[in-house]
Amino acid sequence: MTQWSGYFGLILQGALVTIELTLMGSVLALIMAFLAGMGRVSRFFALRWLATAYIEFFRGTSIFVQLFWAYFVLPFIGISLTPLQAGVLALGLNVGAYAAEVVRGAIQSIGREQYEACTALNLGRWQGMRHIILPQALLVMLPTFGNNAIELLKATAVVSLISLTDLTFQAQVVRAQTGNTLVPFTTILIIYFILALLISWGVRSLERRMARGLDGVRA
Amino acid sequence: MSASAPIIKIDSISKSFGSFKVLDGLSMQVMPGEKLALIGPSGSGKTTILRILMTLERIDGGHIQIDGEQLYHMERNGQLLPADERHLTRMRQKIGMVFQLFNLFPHKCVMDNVTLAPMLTKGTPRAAAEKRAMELLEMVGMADKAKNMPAQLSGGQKQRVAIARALALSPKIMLFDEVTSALDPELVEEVMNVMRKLAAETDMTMLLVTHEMGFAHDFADRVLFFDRGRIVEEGKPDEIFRNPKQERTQGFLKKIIAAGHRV
Amino acid sequence: MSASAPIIKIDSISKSFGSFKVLDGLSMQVMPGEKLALIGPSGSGKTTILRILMTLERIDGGHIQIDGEQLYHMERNGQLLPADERHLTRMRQKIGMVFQLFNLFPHKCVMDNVTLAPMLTKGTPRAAAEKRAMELLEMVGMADKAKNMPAQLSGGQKQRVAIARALALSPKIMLFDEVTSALDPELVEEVMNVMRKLAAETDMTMLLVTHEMGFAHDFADRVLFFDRGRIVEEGKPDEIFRNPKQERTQGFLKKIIAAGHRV
Amino acid sequence: MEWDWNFVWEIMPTLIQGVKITILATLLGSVLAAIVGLGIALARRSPNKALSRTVGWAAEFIRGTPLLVQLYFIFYVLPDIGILLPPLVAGVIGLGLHYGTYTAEVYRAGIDNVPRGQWEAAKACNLSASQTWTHIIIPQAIPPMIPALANYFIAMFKETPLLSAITVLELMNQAKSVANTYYRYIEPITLVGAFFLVISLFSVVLLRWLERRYGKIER
Amino acid sequence: PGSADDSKLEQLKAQGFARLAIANEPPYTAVAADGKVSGAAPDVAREIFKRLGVADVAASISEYGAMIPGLQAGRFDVVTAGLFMKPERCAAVAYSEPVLCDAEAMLVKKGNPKGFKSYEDVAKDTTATIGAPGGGTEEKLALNAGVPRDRVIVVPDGQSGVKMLQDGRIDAYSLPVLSINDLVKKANDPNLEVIAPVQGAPVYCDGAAFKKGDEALRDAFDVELAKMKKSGEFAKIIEPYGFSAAAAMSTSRDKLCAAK
Ligand SMILES: Nc1ncnc2c1ncn2[C@@H]1O[C@H](COP(=O)(O)OP(=O)(O)OP(=O)(O)O)[C@@H](O)[C@H]1O
Ligand SMILES: Nc1ncnc2c1ncn2[C@@H]1O[C@H](COP(=O)(O)OP(=O)(O)OP(=O)(O)O)[C@@H](O)[C@H]1O
Ligand SMILES: [Mg+2]
Ligand SMILES: [Mg+2]
Repeated sequence: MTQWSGYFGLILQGALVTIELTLMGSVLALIMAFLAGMGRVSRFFALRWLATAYIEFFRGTSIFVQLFWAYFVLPFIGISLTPLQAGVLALGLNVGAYAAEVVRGAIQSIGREQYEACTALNLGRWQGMRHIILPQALLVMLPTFGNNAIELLKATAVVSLISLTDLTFQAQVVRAQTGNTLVPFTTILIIYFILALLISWGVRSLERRMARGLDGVRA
Repeated sequence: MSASAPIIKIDSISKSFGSFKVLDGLSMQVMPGEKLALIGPSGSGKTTILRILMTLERIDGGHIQIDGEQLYHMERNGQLLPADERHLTRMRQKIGMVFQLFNLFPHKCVMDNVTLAPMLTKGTPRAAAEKRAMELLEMVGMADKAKNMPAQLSGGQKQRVAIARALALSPKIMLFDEVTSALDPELVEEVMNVMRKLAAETDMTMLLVTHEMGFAHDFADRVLFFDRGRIVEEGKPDEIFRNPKQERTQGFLKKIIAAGHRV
Repeated sequence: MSASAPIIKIDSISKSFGSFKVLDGLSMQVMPGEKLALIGPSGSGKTTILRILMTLERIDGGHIQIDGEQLYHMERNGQLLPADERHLTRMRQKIGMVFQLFNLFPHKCVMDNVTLAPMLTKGTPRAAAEKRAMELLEMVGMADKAKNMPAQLSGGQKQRVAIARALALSPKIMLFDEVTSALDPELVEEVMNVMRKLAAETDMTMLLVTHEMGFAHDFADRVLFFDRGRIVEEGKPDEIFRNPKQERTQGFLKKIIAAGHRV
Repeated sequence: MEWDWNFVWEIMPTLIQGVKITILATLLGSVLAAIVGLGIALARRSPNKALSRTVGWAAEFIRGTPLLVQLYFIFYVLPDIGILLPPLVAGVIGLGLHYGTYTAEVYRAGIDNVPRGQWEAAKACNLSASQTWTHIIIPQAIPPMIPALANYFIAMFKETPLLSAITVLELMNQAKSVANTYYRYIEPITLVGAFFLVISLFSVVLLRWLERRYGKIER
Repeated sequence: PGSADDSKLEQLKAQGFARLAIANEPPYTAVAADGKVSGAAPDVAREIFKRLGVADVAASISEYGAMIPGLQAGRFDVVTAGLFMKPERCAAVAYSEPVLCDAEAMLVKKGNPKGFKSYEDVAKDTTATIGAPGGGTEEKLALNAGVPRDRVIVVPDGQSGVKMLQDGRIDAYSLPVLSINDLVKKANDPNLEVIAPVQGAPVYCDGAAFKKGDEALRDAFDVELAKMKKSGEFAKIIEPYGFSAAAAMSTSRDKLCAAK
């Protein structure tokens, strides 16, 4: 009686929304991570303060609250976002705050001697950052970035709050329409796990490619 | 040589780390082309002097002149102001440094390590930078490893690349901080040979910190013996190593010899 | 001495790391009370031998007898079986080791570093263990630092504590792996002095790996020169250092001397 | 929509009820996560390949899928096989299992970070395996882990709103309930954010202190 | 009603569709396997908007908690989700005249082992627990009948409620009659029994909820709604879903919003 194939179609549509959110959220998170992470090690007090405020605020308040604000409160100050935009904004800013600390940690993990070599070769601050520090720090960040991306994937499950028909939301719909709990939830668990595996596999192969001939960069 | 002006003129500088005073009113001068060895017990401030000259540390007081210009100060309308980043950048062109642990850039091949700074800081075109790099790598005997990554080199080879890298900016003054002490004993010799050659062939001014007394003896025109941030004794290598006048110098050399080092 | 049986008997052992063969059919013997120095180029397998004797690495083939008993094998009904953990624990009582980087337990004070093993492995009561520890710390000149934490000690002091810690188990055989090479040159001497005293005063069997030829000369009854996992030459210190017969030994010593070490 | 202070004071007692449940769930979840993590870390080190592989994959699966969906499973699907858990217990188990897979990584890193020289020195001192663990390795491994562990417990705190899906009346659920009754959302949800932010900022201070106190072992 | 308000309808006509918020709760709303939205509330809305000259409706399923904020933030033009009219809600949104009416029901185990007839019965049995949607009418009714807070379980959705009842986690689950009937049909479980209507509980009606300020649009909606009620088309749409048109026509917004 139950038209499972149709409902699986619904779940797959949800998977597309989840993937879309994860990809776009990751891009935003990456941008924020570099901006705020480098802000944290800036020479300028104002930048450091701004970056710290951003990071502590977004790590401090729950993603639920941030999502709610992005969708329901921003319109009152004249910024009306589509659900997808609001979802990407909240997820990206939230995960970006965590990833910013990764960027800062990686930059600081590059030994003082590399900074000194830059000075001794008379490279400017930005030249040294761009050519020497960041390329090495990137390799240190990558594995944790992979974990952050998986966190983001899992966090997309909360966007059902703002009527985005992601994987979890579609599973809820199917559950309400069919009265079956086990099938939709098992299905989406597997889909989430496959997506997570894809992310960690992708990050790992990226890491291998970047690390080629670079033994000794990472301790 | 005595006719020309000193290329480095250090005038009663002081430097503390926290409450610990490493240098206290130190003065010294170095003539153009001089090869100077700085020796002395651990913690006496030898490294600190080199790092100050390379602007890796700031001084708390005093003045330093390089090649007739203030290092940490700028003259504006007859007044001495603290140097800004632009002034330091200009002054650093005159100085190169080689570190104890090489500090090569691990993500760049040997060639890129050597060409990076000339291309970025002087705008040297790639072709010219690579030509010059090849000459320098030739000189330190590393031309055949130009495409290797640092991780594929032995310590001695890394240090020779580091020397070539510092030379690529053609500084007037080269600073060497214990460039052989992180190497396996068998690899020490190859680096020393490169440096002896360098000392003989160029008229660059060189400051060398080392614990290898034999090497200091061969390399230097003049030896400074440091203790607790002060120059206790200075003179020609033969004088210092054969006939040290100060008790502190004698004690130090005796211990070093007892520990198995040749003078 | 030739009358007694060897305390260490190594019989054609081999050892590989991955596809790289470090030791290939090495055999050697050490008499009770002998002081042996192992020298040779970097990577020749000196450390590996000490680590195998301390059971930090397993061997791939061959046999080792310590004090008349198999180290890596047990005899059961006339058959040789691979040793189990209990057998190894018993055999390790005969052997102590001092490491290049001290490896003190950073969360325990000097006294506890020395008393821990006797109390845990032999059940020595605390009072007795501390009394013995004080004697040992006295001997290495560290009695006044008994309550210090390792982080508060200099390298030379740490190494002297490490020596006391190894002695506290009263092993018959002591292994020393480059115990001075991580120390500042001025601190080397204090550790060497302790070891010279130790060598002179006890009849413990000692194996020493070092790059300090002068020290090896003073310390050892017999010197083994290693290259690529094999003994190239052995003899009394004077023979090896003044009149090496093998070309490889000559070349090695020449390089070491050129690098500034006294022999 | 205007901010209404009277409304804020009216709903405050209800929200504080929720905060109590949230904190209780976090504390119990933390204890469980600490134990589960240790179990996973030890199992993964086990020489028994079957055990270490199975536990490894199970941990990967739990870490790669959203806590929300896992909670649904524990609460709504497990009763079908006769396991009927009260909501709070199910929530604590979900939190503990999920975060246990994270703390396992912390334990692993903490143990791996004890230098090899310490294992070797222990052997040279002829200590047995259990003596080595209790006297040498654990005392050195635990202190540097404390900040990282605390970090996850704070993250767990911010994920407790998910428990509303399984009828636990925690902070977020209370807030939603209040909001649905009065149709005023900005105040309750913003207050939830403020609660989270206050507790997070407080825990950042605590973390810094833990880091200073335990972060490093002097060698 | 000023000209600014009229422009709202013009704007909807121009864009060709109105945005509806609906709930994931049959039979008020339903989503077919192909994703198509139907159900009593959206069907009525679709028809009225067509008559107003707005060609189509775009419905999105929303959490109850997100509907009113979404309306106020301009995310939706109207909520048609079975939100019953109550005085405090009338203050927050602009309701149309009543559309769908329903009494309250309780779902219990077969044979009604605890003998519930009203919310007061639940209050009297000190071991009984009752499930209801958070902030919903049923929760309020149970609390008002004297069931203590810790025995009113906030259940996130209908399916969860049925499951919890089956698993013995709650003794009764309360929702509007038609929602319960739909759940029971899907659950297909002979061990469940519906008690409807709950004694002493009033009949509630929902209306289409508009943003405060959109009263002009609401009034236009009401005009068409009244016409359809009269012509019988209204009954034709909602009765197949089980709703009673007579109930909706026997009361009015003013009555419901004033009720105590
Ligand atoms: N960044 C720093 N912070 C605190 N103290 C420092 C720092 N750098 C150096 N010192 C201290 O300053 C003193 C001089 O150090 P310096 O490195 O110049 O000695 P050195 O003569 O080069 O010794 P060595 O032969 O061991 O290299 C030492 O006591 C050292 O501990
Ligand atoms: N764990 C290991 N894995 C792989 N290779 C190893 C390992 N330990 C040692 N080796 C290799 O075995 C060889 C012998 O090492 P060993 O440490 O015994 O040399 P050594 O004579 O002590 O040298 P050195 O004077 O540098 O200490 C070296 O080539 C080394 O790279
Ligand atoms: Mg130094
Ligand atoms: Mg070795």
